Amino acid sequence: MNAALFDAWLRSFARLVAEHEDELTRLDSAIGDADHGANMNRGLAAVVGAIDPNVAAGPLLANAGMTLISTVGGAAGPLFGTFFLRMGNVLDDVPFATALRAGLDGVVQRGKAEANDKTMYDALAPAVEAVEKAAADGLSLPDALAAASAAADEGCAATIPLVARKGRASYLGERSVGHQDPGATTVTLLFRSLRSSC
Amino acid sequence: MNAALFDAWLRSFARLVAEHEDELTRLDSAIGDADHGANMNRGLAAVVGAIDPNVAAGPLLANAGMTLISTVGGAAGPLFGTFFLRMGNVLDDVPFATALRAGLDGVVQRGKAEANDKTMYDALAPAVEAVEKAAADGLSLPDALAAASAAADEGCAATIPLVARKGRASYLGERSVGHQDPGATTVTLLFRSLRSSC
Amino acid sequence: MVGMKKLINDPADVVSEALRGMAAAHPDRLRVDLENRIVYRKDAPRPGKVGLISGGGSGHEPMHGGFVGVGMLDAACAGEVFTSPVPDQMMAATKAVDSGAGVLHIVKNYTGDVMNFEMAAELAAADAGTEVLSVVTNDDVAVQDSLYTAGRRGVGVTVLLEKIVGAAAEEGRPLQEVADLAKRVNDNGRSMGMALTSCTVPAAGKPTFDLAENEMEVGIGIHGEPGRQRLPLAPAREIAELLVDPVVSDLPYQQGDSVIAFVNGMGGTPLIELYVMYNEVAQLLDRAGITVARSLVGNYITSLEMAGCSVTLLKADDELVRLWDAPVNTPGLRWGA
Amino acid sequence: MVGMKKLINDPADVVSEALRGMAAAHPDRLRVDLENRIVYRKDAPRPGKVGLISGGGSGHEPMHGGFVGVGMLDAACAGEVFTSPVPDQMMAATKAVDSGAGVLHIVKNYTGDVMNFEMAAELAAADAGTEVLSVVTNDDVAVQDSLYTAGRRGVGVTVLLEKIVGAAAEEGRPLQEVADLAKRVNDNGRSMGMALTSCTVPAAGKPTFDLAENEMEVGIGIHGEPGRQRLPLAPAREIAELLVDPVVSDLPYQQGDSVIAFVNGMGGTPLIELYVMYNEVAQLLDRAGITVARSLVGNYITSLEMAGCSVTLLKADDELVRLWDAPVNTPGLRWGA
Ligand SMILES: Nc1ncnc2c1ncn2[C@@H]1O[C@H](COP(=O)(O)OP(=O)(O)O)[C@@H](O)[C@H]1O
Ligand SMILES: Nc1ncnc2c1ncn2[C@@H]1O[C@H](COP(=O)(O)OP(=O)(O)O)[C@@H](O)[C@H]1O
Ligand SMILES: [Mg+2]
Ligand SMILES: [Mg+2]
Ligand SMILES: [Mg+2]
Ligand SMILES: [Mg+2]
Repeated sequence: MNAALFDAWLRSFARLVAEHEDELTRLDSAIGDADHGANMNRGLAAVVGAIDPNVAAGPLLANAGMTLISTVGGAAGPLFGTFFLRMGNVLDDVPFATALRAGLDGVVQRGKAEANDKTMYDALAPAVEAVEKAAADGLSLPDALAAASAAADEGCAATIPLVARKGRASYLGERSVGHQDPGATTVTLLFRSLRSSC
Repeated sequence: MNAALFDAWLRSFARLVAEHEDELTRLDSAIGDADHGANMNRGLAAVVGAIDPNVAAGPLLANAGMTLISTVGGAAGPLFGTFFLRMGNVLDDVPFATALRAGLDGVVQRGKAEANDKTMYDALAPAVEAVEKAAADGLSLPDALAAASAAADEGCAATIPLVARKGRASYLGERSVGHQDPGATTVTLLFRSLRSSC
Repeated sequence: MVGMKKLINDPADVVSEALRGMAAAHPDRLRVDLENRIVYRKDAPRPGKVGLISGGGSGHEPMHGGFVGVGMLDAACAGEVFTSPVPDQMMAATKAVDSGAGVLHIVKNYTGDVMNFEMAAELAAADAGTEVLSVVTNDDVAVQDSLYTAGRRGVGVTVLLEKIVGAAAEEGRPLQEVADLAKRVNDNGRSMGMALTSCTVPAAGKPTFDLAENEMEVGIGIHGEPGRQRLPLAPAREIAELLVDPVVSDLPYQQGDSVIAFVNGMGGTPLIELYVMYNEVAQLLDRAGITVARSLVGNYITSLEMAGCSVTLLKADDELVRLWDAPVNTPGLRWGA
Repeated sequence: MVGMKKLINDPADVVSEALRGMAAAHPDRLRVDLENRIVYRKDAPRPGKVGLISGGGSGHEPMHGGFVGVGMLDAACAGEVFTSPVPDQMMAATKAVDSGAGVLHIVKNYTGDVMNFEMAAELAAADAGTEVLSVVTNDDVAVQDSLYTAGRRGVGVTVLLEKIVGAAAEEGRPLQEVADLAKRVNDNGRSMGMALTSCTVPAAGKPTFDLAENEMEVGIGIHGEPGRQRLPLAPAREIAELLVDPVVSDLPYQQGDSVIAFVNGMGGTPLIELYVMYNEVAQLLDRAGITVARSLVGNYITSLEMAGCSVTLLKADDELVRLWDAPVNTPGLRWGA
């Protein structure tokens, strides 16, 4: 997997988020503070603007992570930023699934989310597991990413009935039930764009 | 004309204004600051509460005027207050039409309004003139007051097309056209109640 | 009882309860006569000092009660919402703050305020022999000062005047000098305001006017009255021009002038927007070659919960700036003390 | 560009233009790094003084930028509206205000703020060897502090803390002492808020939540998030009880306690209503035998143009009151200077 693929991923992710900005903000209005769409869009526009075509895949993602950390703010900035940063730090030396896992570990380390806390973790973790399983099963990359994207979608949809226990939505208690987590929704775009970039 | 008649007038005026409070405020919303109904109602409630059944007609009205000055505020307080005060000051010594004229003169002295300035003057002046004319023509009191009330109504309606030149409505310039003056509307209630009290 | 979005109990009790709240919140600096609805500087009357009184309808907070204290007003009379107080209040306040040096009435130019203050001054002079002078503020350029209007409204300059004249009175200057200064401040100040939304008079229970989502009123006063013009909503940059241009060209303020620049919120506009506006105003003044000697940004002369703002300029010389900088200690304006 | 009732230009420019406005309005006291969106006390760093930094999303003005100045903060980092600033900002501010005495980060307890400040502290310590301590405010009793939430939000106490700890830092106290004091203030303060209306995030362009004419949200934070409960609109008297009771019973505050009482407006609520609320709050405290040592009434920690209010109590001993009374000179809070 070469840098061009990840370059395409970042651009495609940025495009998808831009297209879904209003939806992400609408979801964040229901159980948060109505800024998730604008935050991610601002950060990803900066990421795309800072893409260096001459670096390897690892530094490419690590730079994207640093840019997100420096431009997004809020909860999503450090979390998505750490995800790309940790992934990029190891990407050139380990299998793709391992790099994804490193990214996920970074998110957990920063945010301490567990399964069913109704956060981006609930979409990200199943997607990473799906890639790991696909790798273990010897699936092709397109098949692996299709499985990952489906797992992210499923995990995201599964946040709807949950009571939030992390982040801003947790302030709502029971009132958070019935709403889809905005960060998890962004994760579905992350894997949809990854899949379409391969 | 004895004190009982003026006692009845004040009570009837207070009742009519209370009934029309919302309408007066609505009129004042369009070209003023939405307080005329509340102002007049507050003041007239105080007037009724302070009626002394043992005084003559003159002091009765003069007291009412003082009470209005002390409780209404705004433009209407000094103007309606002065009207009753000046009227009361002479009522026991002069014909009724002369007392009304004294009240009107007080209003003009305080407020400097002229005809067609779109103020209470535009209803009050024709009403006073109607009583004067009726007296000169030797009409009965009921007939005189019927004429006065009709003149007030007509004068009030005639404020609608005018551009305001006094009071708060004058700030609106041309935008004051098409609205009936709230203070003139109150004057119609004043003469309607006077008529019904005789 | 409750039928509008306000933190109130009975609409009839808003003014007296707010005064109780002021009394409870500022016992160190204020004394409140709840019966007469007068906010006093705690240590009034000050021997030898000219007494400064203002007042007007409520709903403009912090004006005027919030401007009572050292270096500003000695007393403020509170009327009902948007309704001038009555002469009895001004009379009582006048007597209470007169130390023998006389009293200045600071009156905003509205028919009701002017008439009620006039009656009070007549009565106070006759009654107690108190020497009373008055200044009437009329700085609102949205209104033509002609035979066809009640004259210009007193708006933002009133706040600057109360501060500056308050400092002069605090220095012990005589009544006539204080009154002359007040007139000079008024003559050198101009204002213009606009609204994004109407306000709701508690006793009326509904908005004074209706504005569509894409409309604004330009040339409004501070009583929720509609403005001179209804225009399509515009960016802050254009709104700043709509307010600054008529103000600057009216006095006129000229290249090389030094001003106190005041961007005021109408009550429902948050500070972040007022700073956005101030940014625009400062740029316009800069381009016109007008220097900002001092500035004031915030909600100081308001119209209940109305969203919108006004811009006030006051041509400032060294004396006015010195008096502006003098210590003031009121709930609404405080520095150097 | 314009599609909501705000005094702004492009929603994307609100924060930077408001910062420009602050810079233009307060050149005597503030220095604004527009690129990094940091508001500095003009004379920072002060030799030997612990540097105090706070920051957070914009839309809460005057907090935090308006609390920069003598006796309060040395720097404030402004994020986008309702979005925590990024670590680069806190790092830059930390380095700039460190005189060698170390820096205290005052962080409101929100996941984003905590993570971004944490990253900044890690980087600053590694980078420049600056000693950084942090205090996280979490005074909002509307939220359960349990495994099932992100913990209590930092709200009104943040304002009181920045003032009190600012005074201690001004006295030259060492970092650990300043941090301990900050923790003590946070531990002794509690808040609860409510909304009559939603606010509109400029970039979102529409209200964050919809409330019917006869509804209110109780237990809200300061980011326009819906509250814990939606209730029928109620008179100020009942709203005061809904806010004061859970605050008083939480610490708990007890008969004989002395407090700093803070009635805060959410941005769109005019002062007259806040005084009506303060009147109710003062009566409730009086009935509970709690003495108000000092009070603060106004719009200090806001949520854009949201209408509503919050009540904060801080148990106050002589030291806290003395530090509260110490001179402060910021655009948002000023006395004794
Ligand atoms: N502790 C956490 N761990 C993982 N994800 C989290 C955590 N807290 C919040 N999130 C994610 O962040 C999203 C919100 O992001 P955003 O709206 O940009 O930030 P903020 O909540 O600071 O406004 C949530 O939808 C959730 O998925
Ligand atoms: N100069 C004046 N002379 C006569 N009547 C006036 C004058 N100014 C105002 N008015 C009357 O006062 C009425 C408004 O009264 P009100 O609303 O109670 O006072 P305010 O205008 O102070 O709010 C107007 O409708 C008008 O009839
Ligand atoms: Mg958010
Ligand atoms: Mg009126
Ligand atoms: Mg009025
Ligand atoms: Mg946010």
